[in-house]
Amino acid sequence: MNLNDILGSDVVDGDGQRLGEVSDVRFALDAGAGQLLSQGRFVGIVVSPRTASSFLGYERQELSQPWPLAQLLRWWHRGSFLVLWEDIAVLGSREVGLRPGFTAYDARLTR
Amino acid sequence: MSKAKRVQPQEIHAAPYPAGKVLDAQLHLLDRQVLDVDGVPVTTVDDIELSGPEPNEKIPKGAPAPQITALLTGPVLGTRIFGGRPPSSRLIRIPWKSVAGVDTVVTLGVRADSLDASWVERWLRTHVIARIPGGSHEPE
Amino acid sequence: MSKFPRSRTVVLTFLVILSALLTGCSQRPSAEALESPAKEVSSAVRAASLAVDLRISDSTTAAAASTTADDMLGDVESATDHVHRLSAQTQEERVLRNDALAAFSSISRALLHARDALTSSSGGPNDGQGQTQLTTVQGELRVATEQLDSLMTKAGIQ
Amino acid sequence: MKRLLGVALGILTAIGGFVDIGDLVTNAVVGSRFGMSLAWVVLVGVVGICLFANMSGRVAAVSGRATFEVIRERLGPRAGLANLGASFLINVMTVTAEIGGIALALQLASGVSYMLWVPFALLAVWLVVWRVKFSIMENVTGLVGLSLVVFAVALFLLKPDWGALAGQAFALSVPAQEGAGVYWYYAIALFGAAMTPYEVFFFSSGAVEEGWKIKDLLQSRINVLLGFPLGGFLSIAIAGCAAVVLLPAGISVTSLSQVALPVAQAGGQLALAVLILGVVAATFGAALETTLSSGYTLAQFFGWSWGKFRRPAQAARFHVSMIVVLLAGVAVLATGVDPILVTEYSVVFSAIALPLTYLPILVVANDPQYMGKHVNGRAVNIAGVIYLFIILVASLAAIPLMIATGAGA
Repeated sequence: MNLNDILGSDVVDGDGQRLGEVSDVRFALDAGAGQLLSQGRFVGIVVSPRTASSFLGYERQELSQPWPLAQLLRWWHRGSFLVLWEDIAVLGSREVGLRPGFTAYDARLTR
Repeated sequence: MSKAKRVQPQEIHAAPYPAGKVLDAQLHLLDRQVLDVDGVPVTTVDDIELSGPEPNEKIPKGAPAPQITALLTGPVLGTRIFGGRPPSSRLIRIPWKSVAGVDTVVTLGVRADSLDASWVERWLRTHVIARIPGGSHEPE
Repeated sequence: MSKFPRSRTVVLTFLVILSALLTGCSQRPSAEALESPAKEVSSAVRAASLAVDLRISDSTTAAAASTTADDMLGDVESATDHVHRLSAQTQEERVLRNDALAAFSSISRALLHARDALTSSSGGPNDGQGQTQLTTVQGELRVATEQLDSLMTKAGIQ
Repeated sequence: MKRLLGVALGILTAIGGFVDIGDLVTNAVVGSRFGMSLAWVVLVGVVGICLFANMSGRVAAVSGRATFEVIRERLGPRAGLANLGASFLINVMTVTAEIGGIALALQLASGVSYMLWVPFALLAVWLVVWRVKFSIMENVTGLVGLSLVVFAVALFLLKPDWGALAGQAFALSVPAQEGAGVYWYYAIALFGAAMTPYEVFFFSSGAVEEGWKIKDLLQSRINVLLGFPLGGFLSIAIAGCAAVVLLPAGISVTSLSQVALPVAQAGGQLALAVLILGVVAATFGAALETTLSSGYTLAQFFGWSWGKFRRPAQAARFHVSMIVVLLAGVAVLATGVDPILVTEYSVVFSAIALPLTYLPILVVANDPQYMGKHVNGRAVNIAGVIYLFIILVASLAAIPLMIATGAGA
């Protein structure tokens, strides 16, 4: 599976209701040592209700300048949330399905 | 496209924090420059290959999370821009085990010339540039 | 990120440009249609006159001055082509167009002479024959300029 | 001492690099038709290019990333490709115009038709790109290009009515004989010429070529803050010469040979010779900058190995693409198209390229992952956002104005 198959796909909940689009996929380098760098583990997907276009880096809290741009992009991506791997039922090129009763997490990056 | 159902802010929980470095694919990996062990540019990250379920396959509960197996480059860039899917045989892979670091660039632990991703560069070097006088000398 | 490229906007922009180009042609020789070519030719002949003046006072080289004359000749040619493409329908329009073409062609002739005189004026101000030649084309350019000026006044182009 | 020399060379380079065939002719056209009434646009443009060139230089020095890598990384492949397409077309068009410009200047010197000079100019440009070290290339063309100061000298020798010139410059109004649409079309063309994206591509890639580090930031800032304004000063002097001599004589500029008329009138054959030398150097320098920029943009978008600090064999795709660009430029010239007309149409593509170039620079210059503590200050960010807005407005207006005015005819 390639990442491009998932990015931009519609996200639907357990009842088939559309929640938004996959705007990013989050990984963590914590799955045990690889040869040079640790393995990249799939953490979850970032779902944006309006657009799958880039945040231009403003998903990170530390990036807040220039102020008007930061505000514009945060407003555009408002309501974005993270869904963990455990709550994903199917990853498709048209649709990503979530399990019933999934948990939505804060999508912002603190670091 | 139907209007999305809003997930209300009170339903959004604080995210669990993974132990290792966190990478968002679009933000930290895709479209980043790839440098080899000597700092020579190789290519850009055009797509990423994952282990794990085939597209549209039901994921059983408790299945292990997919992992990054390789960075992809080459014709896959065209499909990212214009849509479609390249045949698997035409993908150029840089295996994740050759990746040494991810910062503002992705650095590899191997030489560019040992990778499939640099074949066009090597072909043009031997067939075009090396045949023009002065092509393999330092500029003066 | 929509899954389709925004080719429609590109095509639309292209069509707008194309239609603008098409409507630019097939005009009729009114004063407005003649305004831009007439101004172009007027500017060209004045530039050539200045080059000849500078050459007579030895302020410029033969090469630079003849290049100017040559460039200006090109401008007059393109303006002439433009006027040729105008389609006259009334008698009045036909007269106006022919007058303009006549003025342009005498300017063309003067510019040709100027270019030749400038090219061969290698001797500078001490070259008596060259100087006489240059003074002659200077006069010729002036007459041609006046002819165009009076036509422009008559047609109401300032 | 060496440091001082570096600063001096950098300044000279920026002056020489700012004025190219497009600036030479556009400024003279504007001066001969609008007098000094568009001088304010040059000022606005110079402040803008200082702001963003300095920013892109800082990003390159701190993070080692040149501008087009940043564009691709932030905008993604689609918007990045749109920018690449537009910037690349501008580059090819400018390469074409500059090679034509070298040949036109040589025609002015020799009287031999410029078409015969084109192959010679092409070969010279390619040889420098292929073999000559970056710093030598930059300094020589910059130094010789400085002879364009002859425009300022000529303006003084012409003893103009300074009060009247200043009056035109500060009146901020459209001259009676020209339409408002044409006035604003030229305003955008001048602004676009001052802020043309190849300058930041070249500047930031040049910073990587010369291995700039954080300690070189001060020098880079001095280069930018002195060099570009001095280049702008030359632009205004060109317009001034045209406004003093050509505007009253009823001559509107269409060719390079007319640009030389006021200088010859003011300073005779000596000034003319210096002018031609300056034009050859400036267009040659610009031809090098745009050829390299087309290589830089392609290589940085696709992640190829690039740079003149490498042997051509170590940057094969980069060098092959520059050869292709040069050949394409000459093929365009061979059709007999007026090289000066080519620059005028590049304003359309600037409309696409300008916002897509300057937005990512502004974003990344604020990104601590790239910049550490060298992120933009508050004042720079305010100015950056204001300029981004001006650029956006100019971009949106460019194409409609071009169609409405028939490209300023």
